[in-house]
Amino acid sequence: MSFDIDVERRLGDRSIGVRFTAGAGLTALFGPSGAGKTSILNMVAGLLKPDRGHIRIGDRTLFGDGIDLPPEARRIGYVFQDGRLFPHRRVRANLLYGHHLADPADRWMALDEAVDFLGIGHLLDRWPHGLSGGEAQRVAIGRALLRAPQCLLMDEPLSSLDAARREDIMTVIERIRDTLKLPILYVSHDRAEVDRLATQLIALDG
Amino acid sequence: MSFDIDVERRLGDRSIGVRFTAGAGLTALFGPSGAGKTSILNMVAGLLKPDRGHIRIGDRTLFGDGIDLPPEARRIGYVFQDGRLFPHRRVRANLLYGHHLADPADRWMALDEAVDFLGIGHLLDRWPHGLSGGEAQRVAIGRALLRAPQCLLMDEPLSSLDAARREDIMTVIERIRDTLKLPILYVSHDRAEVDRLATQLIALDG
Amino acid sequence: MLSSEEWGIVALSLKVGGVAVLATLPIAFALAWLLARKRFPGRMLLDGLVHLPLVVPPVVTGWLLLVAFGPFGPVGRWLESWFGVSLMFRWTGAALAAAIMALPLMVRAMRLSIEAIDRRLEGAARTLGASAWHSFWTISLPLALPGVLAALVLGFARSIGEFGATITFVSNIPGETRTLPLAIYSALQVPGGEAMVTRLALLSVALSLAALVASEWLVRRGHRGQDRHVL
Amino acid sequence: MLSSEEWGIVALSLKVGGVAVLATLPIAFALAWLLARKRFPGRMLLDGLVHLPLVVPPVVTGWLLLVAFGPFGPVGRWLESWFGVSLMFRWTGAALAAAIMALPLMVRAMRLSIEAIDRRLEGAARTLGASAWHSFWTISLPLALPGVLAALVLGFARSIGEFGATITFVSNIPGETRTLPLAIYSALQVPGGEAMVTRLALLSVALSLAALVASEWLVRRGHRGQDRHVL
Amino acid sequence: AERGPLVMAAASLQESLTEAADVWAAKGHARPIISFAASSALARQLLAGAPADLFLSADEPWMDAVAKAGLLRANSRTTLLGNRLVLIAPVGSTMKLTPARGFPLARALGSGRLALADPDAVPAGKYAKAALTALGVWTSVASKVAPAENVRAAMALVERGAAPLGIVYATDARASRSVRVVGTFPASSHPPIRYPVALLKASRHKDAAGFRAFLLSKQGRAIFARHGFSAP
Ligand SMILES: Nc1ncnc2c1ncn2[C@@H]1O[C@H](COP(=O)(O)OP(=O)(O)OP(=O)(O)O)[C@@H](O)[C@H]1O
Ligand SMILES: Nc1ncnc2c1ncn2[C@@H]1O[C@H](COP(=O)(O)OP(=O)(O)OP(=O)(O)O)[C@@H](O)[C@H]1O
Ligand SMILES: [Mg+2]
Ligand SMILES: [Mg+2]
Repeated sequence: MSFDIDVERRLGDRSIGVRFTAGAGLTALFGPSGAGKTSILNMVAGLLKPDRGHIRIGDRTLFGDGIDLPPEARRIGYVFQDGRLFPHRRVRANLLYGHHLADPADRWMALDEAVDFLGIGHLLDRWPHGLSGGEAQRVAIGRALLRAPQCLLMDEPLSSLDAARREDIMTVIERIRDTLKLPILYVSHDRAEVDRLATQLIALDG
Repeated sequence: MSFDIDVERRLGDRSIGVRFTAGAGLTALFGPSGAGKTSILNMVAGLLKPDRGHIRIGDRTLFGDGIDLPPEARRIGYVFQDGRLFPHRRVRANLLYGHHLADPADRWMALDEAVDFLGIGHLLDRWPHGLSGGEAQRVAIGRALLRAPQCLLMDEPLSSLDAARREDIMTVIERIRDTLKLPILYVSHDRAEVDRLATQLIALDG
Repeated sequence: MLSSEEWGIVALSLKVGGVAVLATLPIAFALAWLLARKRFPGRMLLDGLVHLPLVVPPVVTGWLLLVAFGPFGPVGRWLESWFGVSLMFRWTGAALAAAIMALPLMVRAMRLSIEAIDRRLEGAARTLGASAWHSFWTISLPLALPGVLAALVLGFARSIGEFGATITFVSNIPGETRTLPLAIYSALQVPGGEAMVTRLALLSVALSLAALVASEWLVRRGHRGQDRHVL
Repeated sequence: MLSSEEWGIVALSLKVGGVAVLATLPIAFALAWLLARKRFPGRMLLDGLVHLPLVVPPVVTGWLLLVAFGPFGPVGRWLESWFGVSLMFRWTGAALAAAIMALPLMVRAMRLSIEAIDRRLEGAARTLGASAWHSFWTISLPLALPGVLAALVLGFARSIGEFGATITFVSNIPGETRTLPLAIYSALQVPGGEAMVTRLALLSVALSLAALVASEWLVRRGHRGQDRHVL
Repeated sequence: AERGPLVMAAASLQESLTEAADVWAAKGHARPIISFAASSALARQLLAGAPADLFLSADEPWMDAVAKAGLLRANSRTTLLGNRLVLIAPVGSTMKLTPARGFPLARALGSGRLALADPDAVPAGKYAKAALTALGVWTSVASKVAPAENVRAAMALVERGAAPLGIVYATDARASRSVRVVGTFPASSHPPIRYPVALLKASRHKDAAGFRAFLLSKQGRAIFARHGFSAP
């Protein structure tokens, strides 16, 4: 069992909540716009504090039972719905930000490899400002993977990519899921994407 | 003939260029990430100045032959790839920003109608901050349509919406295309979307 | 609590500070905009000029004002003959001195905010039919509001505290140019005047605290739930 | 071009201004951070305190410094008995006066920039493994750089121009506390001293222009092609 | 109410002149409007054409400068007051020292400083420097001087213990409870301390000459004497 999540949180005048356990592999969060998918990822990442509940991944408790690990201790790689690149660092420095912070023994992907399948080699010396939508998205994926996470959160990571690039990246995600056996929480509106990648599907309603 | 576009522009160390004429209806721009789709929309909208060339829509010249209309005179409704909502105005004020500026005689959609098919009635009094990705995207679509444009530019407008909402909006786009006969320039990576909406397809390569 | 003379001094300080800041605000904003947005020859020079009142000791600024705006000065003579206006010994002169001393602070604060504006939002406004001018009023200016408010607070505080340029330029005339700092100076000249000094100093502190609270309230009112960063 | 006495005055002004600004910078940043980010009881009070040196006339500030740091003052007595240090009549005292006068300007500038930071970027850094501290140094601080640079420029200019508090606190001692504005003041007191005043005033203008140019250069170096707004 | 004449007066006259104005007003005249500032600042304002009626300077050179610019009414300049210089110490000090030729001022100061108004610029400081020079001790204390912005600031340095000794006007020392007069300088040791008064050419106010005459009258002089000023 990789995810054991039971959280609730008020946002404005509505309440976002979900409760599920999922086995190994990729768990897809599915639901209409505004259902609370991003909020749930934020809670798992430690960026939004649940009002109550618990978050466990594998045998680690990230939240609940008096525990509330800070984001940096959760060892999570998060691909945000918006790129959220650091505007004051070049693409290379963005990619390596988390990589340098990780224990070398934990790293499971090298810069070259990420740059290669993401096709961003020509962007390494560019500033984030001026990247196209899909370019920024690919850099954001690379940055999350290179951080040597033990769990991935991906919020519509492929939404603005063309079919060929999408295929390349899905292959890598499959490899991460099957070879490295990292638990992945994945948000997407694309039925085909979800059908291909998901081991398990959690439906949220708005 | 609704679009007659022939532009070229240097960006950093590459050159973006396209040349096409298209008949009435919806013209889809197709191409890999970084091919220059957004840049072309920006040039048509008047936000990026081409180094040379011309832009004509219907019988109006927007650029070229010594003409360079400012964006506000181009009467274009632009749905940006990122939401680009005004953070200091509530959702309602965002939606009505262009509406109030348009000549009442030119308006072809009312606030109620837009709010209705976009399903954003419950968001009208919210600030953009705190909207979910899809919610912001829908507000951005509404804002562009309510501005009473005579031509639409849409940059992946449906990328983070669920299937049901996507269907609703596509129906409206079809209506705009067929009933109002507005020329539309449309960017998308989704094959199904393009197949359904596009009257014509322009391929760009990166 | 306050004597009527003290009330008079407070009222005068408020008038001088208020007029100085409000009259300077548009000029300072225009300068901030120029410096933040435009590249033109002489930009560094303008930037330097704007900073001058900060660097040059206030008495020198006051002296320069006196030389320029005094009855024998070029500007003063011109004002006198064309408009019959003289700033000498008048509260308007005190406001001018305060305005000039506050200018650099106000320009910097607004410039910082203008530079932080996401210019793509202005582009979005243009595609929605807004002229450059309309987009300025509805988008750029509201987004620069934190800087404008900071400029108001800094400028008002500086004006309320202005001493050296004022006494040098328009002297220390009760009811006309004797603002709080000048009254404090007068009290300081009297041996054993510490009690009076303390009293007047506390008064100026109270004034500026009131301005601070008002500005914080404005900020909060303007911000209700919004945030500058969206998607 | 400059007499050796004038060189000495310039060097002293640079030392006093430089030390004042650099020593104040971390304190001012901490205050700006507190005021921008934290909500705590007494926040408005702290905000008011920070603004005080702007509102209270400089001579009063100087007088308060004398009361506190003089040999009879509580802080002065403590410094003397524990460290054998006295600020009286020393350039360090001049730097203290300059620092206090520059503080409000520096805090405001940095606070504006801190408030403009997109905090979600800090969240992103945390998910990438950065501690709050590391994220501060690598994300927040660099993003607040425009404010830090503005604070340096404003603070330095204000320090270079500081007069009232300095002369009241540490008097006007050649080679020790006679900075440019004090030298200008002395010249102004003498009938016919205008030539000397002009000369020295131009010198301070030159100094602050140099600081401006340096800061603009730093900004440009830091900004090469980047922009604060990304997707 | 009718406006009184505009009087530009040296800041050190604040208390005495205010009282004189009150008495004058009590006689049924419009109360004069008095601007107190440093003589230098006031003189510069007059030189720049400021329209005032009466000028009371704390020293002669600034009055001379105004006179040279042709701004004074003929024959209206006269000396209003005199003052004395005193050596002061903090009130708790037990220092005994009489200013006289060659008196051991440097030794008394030890490592401390002597608080003065700026001896190169401010009148009180210039008088002090002249006195110390005449008494033959200036060279021995010149490097120990703490030049302040004005007399009051110099006195504040002594009041707060920053300087063990200072030289100020007798009128200042007399009014402060935190300092003790150690000794008075011989009148012969420095040029006479004189406060000149003059009407300005630009004066239009009918009361200006009258107020000047009142200040110089027996009643006027008595007020100044009460505040410690001496006759010129
Ligand atoms: N600060 C807030 N105040 C009020 N409502 C909020 C706030 N933050 C989020 N919400 C609301 O919470 C709901 C969940 O948002 P969330 O971003 O998690 O949705 P989502 O499922 O990711 O949607 P999408 O697919 O559109 O990205 C939305 O309706 C959003 O408007
Ligand atoms: N200021 C700039 N400097 C250098 N290169 C730039 C600049 N602005 C844009 N580019 C490059 O121009 C190319 C076209 O960008 P554009 O945003 O038009 O792509 P796009 O086709 O919209 O891609 P996507 O589908 O990823 O959004 C990209 O490779 C981008 O990196
Ligand atoms: Mg979302
Ligand atoms: Mg694009």
